[in-house]
Amino acid sequence: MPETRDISPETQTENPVLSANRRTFLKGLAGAGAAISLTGTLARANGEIGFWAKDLSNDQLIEMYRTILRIRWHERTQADKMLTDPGYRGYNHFYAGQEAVATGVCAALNNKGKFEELDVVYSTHRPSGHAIAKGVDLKKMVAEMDFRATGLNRGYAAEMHISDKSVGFLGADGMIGPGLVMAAGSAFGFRARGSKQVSVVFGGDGTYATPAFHGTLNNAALLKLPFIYVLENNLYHQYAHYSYSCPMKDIADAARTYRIPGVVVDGQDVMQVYNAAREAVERARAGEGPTLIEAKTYRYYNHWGAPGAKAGELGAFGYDPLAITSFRPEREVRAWMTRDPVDISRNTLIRWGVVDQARATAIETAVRAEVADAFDWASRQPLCKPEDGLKNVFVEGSVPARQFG
Amino acid sequence: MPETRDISPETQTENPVLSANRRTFLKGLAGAGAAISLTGTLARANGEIGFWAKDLSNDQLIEMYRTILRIRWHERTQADKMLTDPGYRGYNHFYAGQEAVATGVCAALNNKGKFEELDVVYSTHRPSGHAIAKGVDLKKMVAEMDFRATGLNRGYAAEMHISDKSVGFLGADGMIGPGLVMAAGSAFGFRARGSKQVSVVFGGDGTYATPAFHGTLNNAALLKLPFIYVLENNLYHQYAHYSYSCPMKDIADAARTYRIPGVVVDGQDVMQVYNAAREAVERARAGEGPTLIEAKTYRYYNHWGAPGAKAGELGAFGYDPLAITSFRPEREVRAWMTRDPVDISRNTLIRWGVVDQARATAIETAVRAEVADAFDWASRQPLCKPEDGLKNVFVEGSVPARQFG
Amino acid sequence: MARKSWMYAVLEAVQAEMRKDKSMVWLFELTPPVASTPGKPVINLEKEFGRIRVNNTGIDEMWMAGATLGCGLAGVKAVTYIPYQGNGMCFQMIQNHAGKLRHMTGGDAAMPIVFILEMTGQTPGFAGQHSDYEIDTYYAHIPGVKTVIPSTPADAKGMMVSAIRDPNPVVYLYPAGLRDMMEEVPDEQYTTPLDKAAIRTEGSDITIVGSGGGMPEVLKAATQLQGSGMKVETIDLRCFKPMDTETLVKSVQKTKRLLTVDQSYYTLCPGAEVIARVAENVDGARFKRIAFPDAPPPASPEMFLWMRPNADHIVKAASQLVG
Amino acid sequence: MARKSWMYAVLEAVQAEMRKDKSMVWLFELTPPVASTPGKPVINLEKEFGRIRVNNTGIDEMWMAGATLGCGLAGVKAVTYIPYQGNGMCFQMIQNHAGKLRHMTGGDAAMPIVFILEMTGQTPGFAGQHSDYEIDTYYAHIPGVKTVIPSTPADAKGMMVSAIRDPNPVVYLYPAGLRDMMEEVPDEQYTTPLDKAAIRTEGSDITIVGSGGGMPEVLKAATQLQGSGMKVETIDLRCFKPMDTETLVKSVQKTKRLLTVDQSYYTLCPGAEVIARVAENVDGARFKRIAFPDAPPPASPEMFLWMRPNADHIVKAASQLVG
Ligand SMILES: Cc1ncc(C[n+]2csc(CCOP(=O)(O)OP(=O)(O)O)c2C)c(N)n1
Ligand SMILES: Cc1ncc(C[n+]2csc(CCOP(=O)(O)OP(=O)(O)O)c2C)c(N)n1
Ligand SMILES: [Mg+2]
Ligand SMILES: [Mg+2]
Repeated sequence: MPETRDISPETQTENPVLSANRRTFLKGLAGAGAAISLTGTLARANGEIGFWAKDLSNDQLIEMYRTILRIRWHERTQADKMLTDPGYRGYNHFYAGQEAVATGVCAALNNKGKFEELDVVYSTHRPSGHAIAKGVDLKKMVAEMDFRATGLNRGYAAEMHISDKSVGFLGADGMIGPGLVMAAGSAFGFRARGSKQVSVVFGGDGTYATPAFHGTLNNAALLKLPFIYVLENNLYHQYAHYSYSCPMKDIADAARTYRIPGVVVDGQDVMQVYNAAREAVERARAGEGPTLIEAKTYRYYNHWGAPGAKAGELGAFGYDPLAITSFRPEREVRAWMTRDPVDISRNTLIRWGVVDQARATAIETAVRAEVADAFDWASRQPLCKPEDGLKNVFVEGSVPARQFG
Repeated sequence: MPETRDISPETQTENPVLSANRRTFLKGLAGAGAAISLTGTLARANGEIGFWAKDLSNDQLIEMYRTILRIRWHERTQADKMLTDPGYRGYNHFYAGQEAVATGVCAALNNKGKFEELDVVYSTHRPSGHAIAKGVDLKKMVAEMDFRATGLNRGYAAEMHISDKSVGFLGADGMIGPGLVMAAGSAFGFRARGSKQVSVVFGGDGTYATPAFHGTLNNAALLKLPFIYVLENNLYHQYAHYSYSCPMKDIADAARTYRIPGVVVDGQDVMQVYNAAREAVERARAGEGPTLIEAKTYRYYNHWGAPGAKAGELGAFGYDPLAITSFRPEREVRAWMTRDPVDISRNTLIRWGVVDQARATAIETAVRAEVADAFDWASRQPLCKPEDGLKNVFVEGSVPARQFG
Repeated sequence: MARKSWMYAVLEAVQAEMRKDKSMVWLFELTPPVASTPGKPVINLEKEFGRIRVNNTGIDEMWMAGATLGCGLAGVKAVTYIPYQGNGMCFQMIQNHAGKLRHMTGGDAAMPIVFILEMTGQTPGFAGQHSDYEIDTYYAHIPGVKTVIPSTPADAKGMMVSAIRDPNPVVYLYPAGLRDMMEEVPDEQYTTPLDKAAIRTEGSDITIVGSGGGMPEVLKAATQLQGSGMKVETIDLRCFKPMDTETLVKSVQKTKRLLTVDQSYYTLCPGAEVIARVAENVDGARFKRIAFPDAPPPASPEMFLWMRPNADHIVKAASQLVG
Repeated sequence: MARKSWMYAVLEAVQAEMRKDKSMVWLFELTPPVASTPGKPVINLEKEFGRIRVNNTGIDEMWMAGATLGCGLAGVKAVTYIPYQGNGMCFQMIQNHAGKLRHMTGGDAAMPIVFILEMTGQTPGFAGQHSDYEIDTYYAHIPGVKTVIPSTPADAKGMMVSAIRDPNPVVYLYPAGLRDMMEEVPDEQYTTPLDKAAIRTEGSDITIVGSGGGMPEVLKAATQLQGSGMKVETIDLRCFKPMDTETLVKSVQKTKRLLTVDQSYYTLCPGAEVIARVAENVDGARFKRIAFPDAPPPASPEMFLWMRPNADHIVKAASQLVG
């Protein structure tokens, strides 16, 4: 069950909610969204964002809610497993708190069909949310994160490196920086092929300082590539606040150098993220070039694993043995938890009349069961055969063993 | 003798020139300078530049003129040698046309004294102008470029890699990008030592696109390093116009991201370059952080060596076998030659009453003789001993020969 | 069939593949993909295929390598030509990403891409980064990338065709000193394997193994040695990864003498690997290694040319080893 | 004297040098220079020396290496600790600049700097760039940089002192798998040479050469083999560049059997260089090499642990070689 929270930002809007006057209401909400956004302005580099979410079908809206829940419950289930099951070897860089970003962005993409038509997503060391939003098979992902031979990547990848070509999830490779370049490179390939595909990369505030940041945006801008850089600014890279490595409040400002839109968006509200992503996708498909989207967001857990977390509870607070000298203030974590992406999307759907409380709860219950099933299935999957480590170096054959002399 | 040129930009100003009213005149000229500058604005990121050149002594002004001439005649003498002496093995990436940039910048630096007090300069693959302006021994530099055992770097460096610690010329290493980082790194060291030294790097328009551009400016800005990045925008990197790799007209605009001054300066006028550099040096020494100076300039020769040049004549036109598919238009070269840094500095000195025509010509004659002497001396220096190639890998000893098996 | 330069042979291979595959791309920086050879049409890929597919990039070799890799991952064939000045700048992208992604995805990632890395090492008078010939070792140590180094125009073409058609990432080392080499090269497309060394001369007294930019001097030395009666087996390694151990071992089983020649620095030069592979498999053989000393290349031609392995060095070392 | 961890021993060395040299700097990224050990005061360089000298950088390892180099060139001693994730990102700066600048300046440039490069290779479950152990070869091939790899806390301290005092750039490889190793380490500063291998056990039947993260398994195997009567000479290479050929050759002249053990990929692993050096100098010896296969490290512990060389592998290979 989701936590009860004191303040829902949605209570700030006073409009009565009726599905009949949804369109009018939505305009009001868009304004409200802007008012509560962290920066005071949205899409400053690109004028107003069109309120695309208004055109989504009920099914699509519900699917976005379901995706957010899937990410959240995958995390909570895994965290509990890590905290309570000493035999469990999986781990995660938890994404809880940021679910609306991956969900809103991927909802604007083409995630089904032939590989040559799919939009592609590159991810990070914190990939499970992106992967679920892009549509990877949950069971197989859970198995991969548990090192199983039938996992998404047959046990070769584990958490930080999962990928799934079949849905255009080109993967995580856990390094900070190079993925940006590769993703823009895919966009270069799309342009050469004359395809309408779009390439999206997720990256944290940590990516700003990397040398790749500049090369990626500069080349994407010069060549007008169908490329979207979603920078999830969750304020910290590992244990360093982003002000340690960035002189700007809004990293999106850097887009000015490249003469491309730099959009700041409230990363806790899936509708706003969707709107910004949709705008960027349209631009990209129209051959108008790349967009840098900075989503202001926050993670509820520590950088890696579950230190500071308690089984059955959301979030981690206090001591993290990996932090050594710097900790996030507990009150900062709790403040961000008051604007929870699960609550925001649920409340939005209820106020829009897309679902009622009972339906929303039923959806969540079903998702929890789905997640539980996935963990159960994964735990029964076979482990890898040692000698398979020699395969898949090249497309053909195996490399020789060398450890025996 | 310098070429006669049709249009001197100096003729555009109508002020009568008297050394008595120098101060007033200079203000007028500063305005004129801005009017004829390529961008229409100077130091836009940093307000008005103080007109520091007004405070220089006559000796200092004459020394700057001499430096410009030394660079110019070093080049012309070497170009003639390359074109006429088949036994000469030296080469150069000629700097002719850009002399005012190196001269104006280095005139604002501390170039003499103990190594721990010198301002340092990092250079590029086009280093001889920077080296001369920083004060390296001309004879030894010429010998180095002719691979002599008594050269500046004992024959190990040759043109693209010359350096001279004794004047704080930390050198050229011919790669595009990394030198920026090293130079900012030296500034980091100065700050740690609590020294008032400043670290300067020269870089072409080509450096903009390198990944190092971002890391250098970002770190220098965050740490408020005593660092100056002089970007010589001569419009081309090798045979590519800078618009191929940069979406901005003024590269200095990129400074905005880092919240540091980005100054555009007329690189043909040594006084304006000096003013901008002086301002940046004061900022750096005061602990106020780095400056990006973009000097608009042009080179008279092709990228490398003397193709297209004729002995006894300044500049290279037409075919360059290295260009293969793209050439600079001859009219562009000729247009830039009408705003020659030698002429501009000479005319300024005459109009300011610092020297008269005769004295200016005498100075030039003396510099030509000095340069001729340097080439003569160098040509009589011993060649390197082959086995010395095994020395200087580490501070101690030699490495073993391995080519004999 | 016509006499063609190294670069002409390579661009001919690329041109034909780009005509077949309409989305294949070429990224370059300083060196436009243009080549001519007497009696044949000028090849200009940029002109023929346009700037969308043949792109002149800024000075950012990480982009060149990363964009090539990104194309490959998205199913677009890509080749990049990285000039020697940038052949270290792109290293991490190839080593840490191209080399690992297939394995890390459990076999999902296909990367039909070629990184042409120009090498220098042939230019007395340049020094430092502008005369070095060291990257063969760095790239050969990477596991998931095929690393090859043709030494003739004919191999250059055949191996380029193979490299483009190979679904694995290929590092194709191009020793720029071979730029002016000309030989008869067939006009049609053909493939040359990416895992086979070439025996250039057969003999039973000694095995001399070289590669890339070092081969002309190795062959010159072999001719001299043969002239004085020594039966020299000369092997052009051609492929660093995977390395053709079998050809090497068989040869030394016969000759019992192995001399390796590299222009790369001594410590961990490719010859070290050749010797180690043979030493593990052939008992009682004798070994000698010639390489550039463990020192950066100095500018002075007097120093540089003395340090760079040449035919004289090889002749003397071979005579000692056999004598 | 007290029992100290690897990292405590290293930071103790650094702390003492930073107290002496008031301008010396330390650049780090993720890993704050903090260490504790039972019964000794906590070391926290950032707190003690302040952020001007001890700087926490953004995720830009090219900056970390370049800034360190720039400090050195300007006469400021500098040490950077680059986490394993970034140990390829800084490669070009070290290879092409730190490694060449002394020679290229004709001996003018002094670079009193240390690049601590963390290596992984010890972490089953991570895969790809997060479990590899390949960089020893890349860095050991560079000419103008001393490359060392201590394998015990005591060596870690002595070699760190030597590295900081050395006017040459030093690449100091730190196999993170040794993090928890503890041993008695003197409190005062002392130096350990940067060019000498260490003979860990003496014997006449076989020479086993390992280094860094591989040493614990090598020593374990040696103990087992000695238990079954084999006289094992175990050498901890410690220094890749320059490499202590003399110790290696002398040992194998005696044992006539050489087994090398590496956690680096087989092709061009340090052991290849060891074998090549010995094979050039010792006739009639027998050679064997153990290494990680030429494959990136997979995530699954079942695959990874099977591939990584361990004591069992070493015992079997040694028995075959001697038997
Ligand atoms: C090149 C490189 N350097 C260092 C690391 C180690 N590292 C892993 S995650 C991380 C922090 C990333 O922060 P951010 O980009 O903000 O993403 P977040 O963890 O906040 O999602 C770092 C430094 C790495 N993976 N790659
Ligand atoms: C990393 C790297 N890539 C490529 C080169 C080859 N190169 C030498 S000079 C040059 C052009 C530099 O242009 P710019 O910075 O504008 O300086 P300019 O030649 O105009 O003075 C290039 C690409 C290099 N030296 N380093
Ligand atoms: Mg972050
Ligand atoms: Mg230029």
